[in-house]
Amino acid sequence: MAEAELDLLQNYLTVGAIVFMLGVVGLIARRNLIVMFLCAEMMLQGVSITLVAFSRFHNDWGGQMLVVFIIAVAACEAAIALALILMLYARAGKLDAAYWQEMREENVPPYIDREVPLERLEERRWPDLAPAGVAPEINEEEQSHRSHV
Amino acid sequence: MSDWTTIQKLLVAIPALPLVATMVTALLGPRYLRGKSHLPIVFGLVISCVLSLELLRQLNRAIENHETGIGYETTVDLWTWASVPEAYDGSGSRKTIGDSTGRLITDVHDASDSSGPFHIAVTLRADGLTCIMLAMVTLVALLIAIYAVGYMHQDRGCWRFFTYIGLFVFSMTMLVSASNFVLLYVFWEAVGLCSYLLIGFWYEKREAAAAGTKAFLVNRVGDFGFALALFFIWTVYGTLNFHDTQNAPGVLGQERLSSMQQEFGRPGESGEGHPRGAQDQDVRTGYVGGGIGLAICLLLMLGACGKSAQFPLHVWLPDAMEGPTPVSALIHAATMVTAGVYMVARCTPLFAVDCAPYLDPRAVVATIGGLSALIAGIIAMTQNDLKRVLAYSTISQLGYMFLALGTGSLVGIIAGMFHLFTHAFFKSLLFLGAGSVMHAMGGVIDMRKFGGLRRLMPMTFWTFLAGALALSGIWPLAGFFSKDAILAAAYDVGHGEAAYASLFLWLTYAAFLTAFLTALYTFRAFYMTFFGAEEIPAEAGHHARESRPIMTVPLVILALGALAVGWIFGQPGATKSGFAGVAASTPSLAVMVHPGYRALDTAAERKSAAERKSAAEKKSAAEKGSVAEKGLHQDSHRRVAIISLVLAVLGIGIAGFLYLGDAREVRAIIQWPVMKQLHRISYGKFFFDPVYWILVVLPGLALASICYAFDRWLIDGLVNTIGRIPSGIGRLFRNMQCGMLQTYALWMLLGVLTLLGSAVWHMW
Amino acid sequence: MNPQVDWNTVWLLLPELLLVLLAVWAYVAGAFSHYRNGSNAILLAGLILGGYLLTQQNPSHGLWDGTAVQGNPIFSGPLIVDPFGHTIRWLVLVVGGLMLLSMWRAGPEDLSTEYTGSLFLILAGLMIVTRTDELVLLFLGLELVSIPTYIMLFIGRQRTAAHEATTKYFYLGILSSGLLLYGFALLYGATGTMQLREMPDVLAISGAGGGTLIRLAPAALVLVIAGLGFKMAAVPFHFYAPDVYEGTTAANAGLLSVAPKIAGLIALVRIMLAGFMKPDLLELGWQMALALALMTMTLGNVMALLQNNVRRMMAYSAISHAGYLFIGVAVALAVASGEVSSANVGGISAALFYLVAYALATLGIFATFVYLAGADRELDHIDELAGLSKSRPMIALSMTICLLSLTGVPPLAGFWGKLELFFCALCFDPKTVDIATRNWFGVLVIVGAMNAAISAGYYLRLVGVMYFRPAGKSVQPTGGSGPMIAAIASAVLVIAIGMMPAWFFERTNRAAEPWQPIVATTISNHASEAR
Amino acid sequence: MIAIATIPPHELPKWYEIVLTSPFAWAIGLVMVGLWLILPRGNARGRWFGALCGIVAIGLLAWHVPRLCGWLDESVFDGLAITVVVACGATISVRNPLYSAIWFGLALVGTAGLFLLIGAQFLSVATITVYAGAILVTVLFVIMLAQPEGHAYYDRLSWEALLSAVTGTILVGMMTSVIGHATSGAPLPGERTPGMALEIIHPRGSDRLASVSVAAAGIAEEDREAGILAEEHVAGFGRELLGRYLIAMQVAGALMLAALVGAMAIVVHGRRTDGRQAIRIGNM
Repeated sequence: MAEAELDLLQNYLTVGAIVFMLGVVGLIARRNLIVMFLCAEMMLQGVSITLVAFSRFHNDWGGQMLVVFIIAVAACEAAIALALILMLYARAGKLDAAYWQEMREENVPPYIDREVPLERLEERRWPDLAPAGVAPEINEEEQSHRSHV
Repeated sequence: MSDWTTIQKLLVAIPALPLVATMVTALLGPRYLRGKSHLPIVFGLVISCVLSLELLRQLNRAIENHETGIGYETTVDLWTWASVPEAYDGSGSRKTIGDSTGRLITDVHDASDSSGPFHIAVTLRADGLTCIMLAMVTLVALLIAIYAVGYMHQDRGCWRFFTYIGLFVFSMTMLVSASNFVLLYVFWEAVGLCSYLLIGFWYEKREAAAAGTKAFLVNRVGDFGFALALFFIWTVYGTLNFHDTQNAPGVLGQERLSSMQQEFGRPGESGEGHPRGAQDQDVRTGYVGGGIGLAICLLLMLGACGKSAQFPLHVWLPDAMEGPTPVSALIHAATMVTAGVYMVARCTPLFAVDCAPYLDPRAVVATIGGLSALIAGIIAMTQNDLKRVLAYSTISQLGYMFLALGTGSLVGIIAGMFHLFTHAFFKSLLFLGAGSVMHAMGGVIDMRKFGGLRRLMPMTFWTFLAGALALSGIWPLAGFFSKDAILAAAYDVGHGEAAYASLFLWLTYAAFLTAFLTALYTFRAFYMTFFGAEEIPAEAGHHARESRPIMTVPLVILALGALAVGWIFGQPGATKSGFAGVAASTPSLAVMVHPGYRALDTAAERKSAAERKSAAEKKSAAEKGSVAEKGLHQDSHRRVAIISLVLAVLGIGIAGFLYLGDAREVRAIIQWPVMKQLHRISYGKFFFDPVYWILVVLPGLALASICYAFDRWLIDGLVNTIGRIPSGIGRLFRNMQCGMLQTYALWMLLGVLTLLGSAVWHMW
Repeated sequence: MNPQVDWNTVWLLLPELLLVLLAVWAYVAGAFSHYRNGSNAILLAGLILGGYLLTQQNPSHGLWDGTAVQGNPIFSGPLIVDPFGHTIRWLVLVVGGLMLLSMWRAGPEDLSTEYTGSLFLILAGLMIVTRTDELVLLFLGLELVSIPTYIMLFIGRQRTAAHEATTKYFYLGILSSGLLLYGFALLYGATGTMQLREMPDVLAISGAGGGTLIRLAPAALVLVIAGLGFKMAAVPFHFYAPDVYEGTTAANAGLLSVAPKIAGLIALVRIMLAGFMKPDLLELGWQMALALALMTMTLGNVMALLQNNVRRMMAYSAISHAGYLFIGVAVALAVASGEVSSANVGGISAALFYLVAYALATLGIFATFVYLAGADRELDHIDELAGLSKSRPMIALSMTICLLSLTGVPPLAGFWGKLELFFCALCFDPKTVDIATRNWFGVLVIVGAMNAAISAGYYLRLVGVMYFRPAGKSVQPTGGSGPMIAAIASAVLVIAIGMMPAWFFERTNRAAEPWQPIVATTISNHASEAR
Repeated sequence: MIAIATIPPHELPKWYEIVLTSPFAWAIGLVMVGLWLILPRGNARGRWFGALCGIVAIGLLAWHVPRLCGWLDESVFDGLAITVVVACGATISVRNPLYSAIWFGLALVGTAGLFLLIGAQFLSVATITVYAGAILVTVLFVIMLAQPEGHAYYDRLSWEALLSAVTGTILVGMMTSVIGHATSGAPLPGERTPGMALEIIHPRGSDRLASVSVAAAGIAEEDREAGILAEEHVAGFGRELLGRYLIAMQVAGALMLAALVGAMAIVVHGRRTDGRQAIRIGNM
């Protein structure tokens, strides 16, 4: 029985660590502010899995309690983050984390994307989302738009 | 705080009030008080003055209750200023300070809890010297502040002036009540700072700014000596407290010390006053003599010379007259310049050491004093600036005081302090009178430009006359008693059998000569100002009239003081609570009448003791009583008194002969070959300034330019190279700070990885 | 030892409750009225009331029922009541008062109550952090410090730089709280409890041959240091600080340089000396703290030399001072890890004293910046300070005092702080700590002293600009009297501490006392285990 | 029960032996390559290969970790775990934020399942409700508000894909090996050999003196039934939440208030302009 408990623990901890790691990698690598926020939540998921596993192993409520409060805090952060993201988008017109690099040491050159990939033909079929039921206009120009930084 | 005695409360309140007043003025002055900036200061000083008189009364009572011991003092510990705690002495044991009631303060602030190798407490002490100085300082400051209300009323920087004055009074009261050398040094510097600020008060005037700088620089020389002396004292005695220095551990012998502690507790341990030195302990064995002792004394004396404007560091004081006249009266005549005298008197036990193979420190003190007195007296003869005459006169009188301290006998020291006390009255009176004249003359202070003012300014005239007579030493005014006591003390030593008897004999003659000169130059100034044809400079304009009552009332009060203080306090038969009694109750002085105490010159002391119905063998209390009861005027000194009185009258007469009328006699006299040279020297102020210029300033400049070149080309290069290293490192790391959010996250994560790797490595 | 929450626990939280209520009041009242002076005055009065409540809870007087004995913490529910927390709560109140003064007119007019309300939630969070004895509550307290900070950063000023600052702080903040949480989770796994007070016992046993889960503890240690190091702005978790300080307002920068640092230090001390109370873990801990201290001090100072923006310079200054705080932590851990016969609590005490000195001086400087900035402008370049000594001598003087204190010029507060830190890092008991350890701490002190010299380079540069540079564009201080009072009050406090450091040393020493018995018991347990 | 004392401390093999013979090391390497390849890098070359690498790596890891007891447990857990990991990987690798959010939703569902499996019923419901139901929906809403056209160049680019993949992989490698060592019960080479079962004070025991075994928490099944695995799980949860964690609840309330007011303040403040035109949000 005890072996089983320990094995269960190891399995869960491994899953938790992987999820946490994927969140970290996403936070570092992805540049979309929304996706970055999701990745941060993913880190918290990893922690939650770990905590719940420990809680089971120690037969202690503490871990589960911390998970409850992690969910609460995540909700708070989400509220702040989403309001923030909306306002940042209103200001910058894009959700690129790399846009926000005005504050840096003097004499350090800004980071500029060396190559912005062209939209490839087979990848063109993005769904256009209608926020409030208005039929989307298909803008051919925008579909093959090449962005600049 | 509630368990403080009345004396302790008073002692804290006296400096606190000027401090509070200063803060109020500084904060509210520029915006709200403006022309009324004097109110807080004057108000604070009134209370402070009343309190310090009350303190004197309380002290008297306390002295009477402590008949048995030698001396009386009370300390009050405010807080520990600096203490290197013992907690980290390596043993790991830590003393838990404080108890469950949360009364941390009393434990921590216990000055006797020398919980570390270096422990400095902010502690005040009250004893005879301190109380006399406090009373004098607050009283004179109060009168001068009132005077300044009238004097400064038109000045835009009124609030600044009163702020500085308040700060000065605070610093000065703290200086005289400080209980250890560090505090003394701090406030020593603080009064110097106030002096600097006030000399340069009218900083738009080039001379004023220059004079301020000069005062500061010359004082630095003295302070340097003082600081060195402190280091020496720390090294030798292991303490910087006055009371500890008097029975320093390791000097007295450990058994004596511990037995003393058992009997009396450590000094300063309780707030109570306690008798000291009741055992017949050879007090002198507690002090270190020889070369070190001499060095300490000389360095202290250097500090005193700077602050008290003694030869050869006296050059700053005459220039300091560029400041407002109340400042000259308060700081540069009555109080701050006497700090040096006070300090030397306070350190009497240190000066009394036997430096056998070397010079005797007291002879040095006396010589400097006598020389200063004479030289300043000669210079004062020819000055035309009324305030400068008074400034040189101040130097001269301070010289008297040092001469008195240099005699080393109790009588002499008390005489010096008494002269300090009376001098404060009549010299500030004279300065204020000069200020009044200056005020009326529209800022002109050159005596050649005005004259015959006695009808125009009757009030000033009469009060100035009182001051001048007192300064000249005419019986029964204040100056007579104190100066006479000094002359008598010097005379005694000179006619004794001391090693330096002949030196003192000469110094006595010089002092007599100075007494004559004093009368001469004082009345020269007096006649030139108030007699002769009425002459008013153009600058005066419609100002030329008697000053307002707010200025003359302090003059009158001071004049009454100048008339009476000598008579009241210096008379034979004055009570034991008189000046001599109070001063002699100071522990550091009281040890001198202790049977075990061996004076500089046993023979002279014995002789004077014989004249006091002598008793080296008699009980100390009785002896002290004899000093106190008889006052400073011993019967046998009538001879000295008569000589000095005659000299003074002679001086006044000669001055009248020379300077009443058109002064053609003077011009005739100056033509005499000897007098011509003398006049040249005197008029050139003994050429101190040019000599200093050549000897000190020019080499300094040359050295500075050499150093500059060296520094510019060699050191700078080196330093710059080293100095560039940090910013060079900074540039290396600069690129990490590229502004990209995700770069930062990556760096953070790399940091975590590094730490994690080291942790895993550590655990493997 | 009842872990349940009872009335006593609630009473103990009365000051926190008061602060939260004030914040709620500000939020609600702000919806109806934007009268800034009135609400600020009420909040200030609330702070004073909080101070009164604190005096009622003085641990040395016995708490409400007189059960508390000085030095021995008492527990109530998830709370710990000890002189340490109590001292920090006083610091929080003082800091809160100064911040409220310097934020008197900060933030937009119509959001002023949201702004100050958030400040009060931060203060409440800080107080909770000082008192908590449990990882859950500790995490929530830290979040209560962070989340209102995000809000204040955003609404501090309407400009792109402020948005950028908020973005960076927010995203890096949630990354760091993720790391911290993972550390908490692993610590929970290693000890099986959330209560800090129970951890030393568990660790002592498993260290002597218990469960292998103890092997998670080093990883937990690293992650906790990373998460809290972010709050304290320690290298290499400091990257946000310069950009965020530069982008946001001076008032917010002042907040950022003090509040998270207090929270981080307190949480670090609490967790380290409970959750990792095992000799080998503590050894790892002090080595890391020492490495962080070395890097943080040096990097902060050398980078500050290059700056021209005042807030950016102060950010690097804040980083370097975090390094000094880590000296104290390292000493405390090193002492606890050794086979000590008598606990030397000097490290904690010194760090605490340094924190006080640092917080006051830094707040004074930022209050000056607030005063010199204005409603619609920030003080950016150093040269804008030129001629300040002429135009505003009082402010120039108070700022100079604060700068000199940060440099460590005697006899100001910062000097005593550095002295105490260096002293406690040098004076290990040679009998208990081996020579290599002492050598490392010797290196640490040398580097610290060199850094103090380097820091003089940029602090005195500010002083020089204020005093010796003729005024260019005249600065028009429009910050109002609140920041001015805060600046001068800070300078006065700095001087006061410098004048009578002994009193404050005693306070901080007593605050550090709770660790004495804990260290002793742990070691004795360990020793008996070995036997 | 694992008898630890019987396992002798073994020699530490050479590092290349570990690397070459350990499926764990291969898994980590594959994770690295796979992550690098599937992160958006501006072109789609090798994405499928990356996904393949990832799947193989997951398989290897699953093989590396110990089996659970029953095949039912095993298969349910494996299914949920692989769902979670794959969904998370997809979240960070797909280029459209909308798809990211949806994949994340799947990950949340998987997590909820994992919670359910290990005796955290309430949490699993809460995760679905709060995370998937509230937070994720809000995220989707914001995506639609802010980026309705669904694609942007910065979604097609990663910042330093290789570096972040390497960093993350090293992190997970360290963590999993630490976890493995902590839960395998084998003593570390440098560690003193622990003794046999000890009577230790377990903080959670009813009288704080429960007898626990060494390597595994030998909490008896009946104790566990009284704890988090009790029938009345939610009741126990609530008792704990409103008993011991009451203060934390209050603090969380304050936090929620701050977030609520803060979000409104941010929107109110952000809508103002300071000379620059606010883009787009006005006409939404």
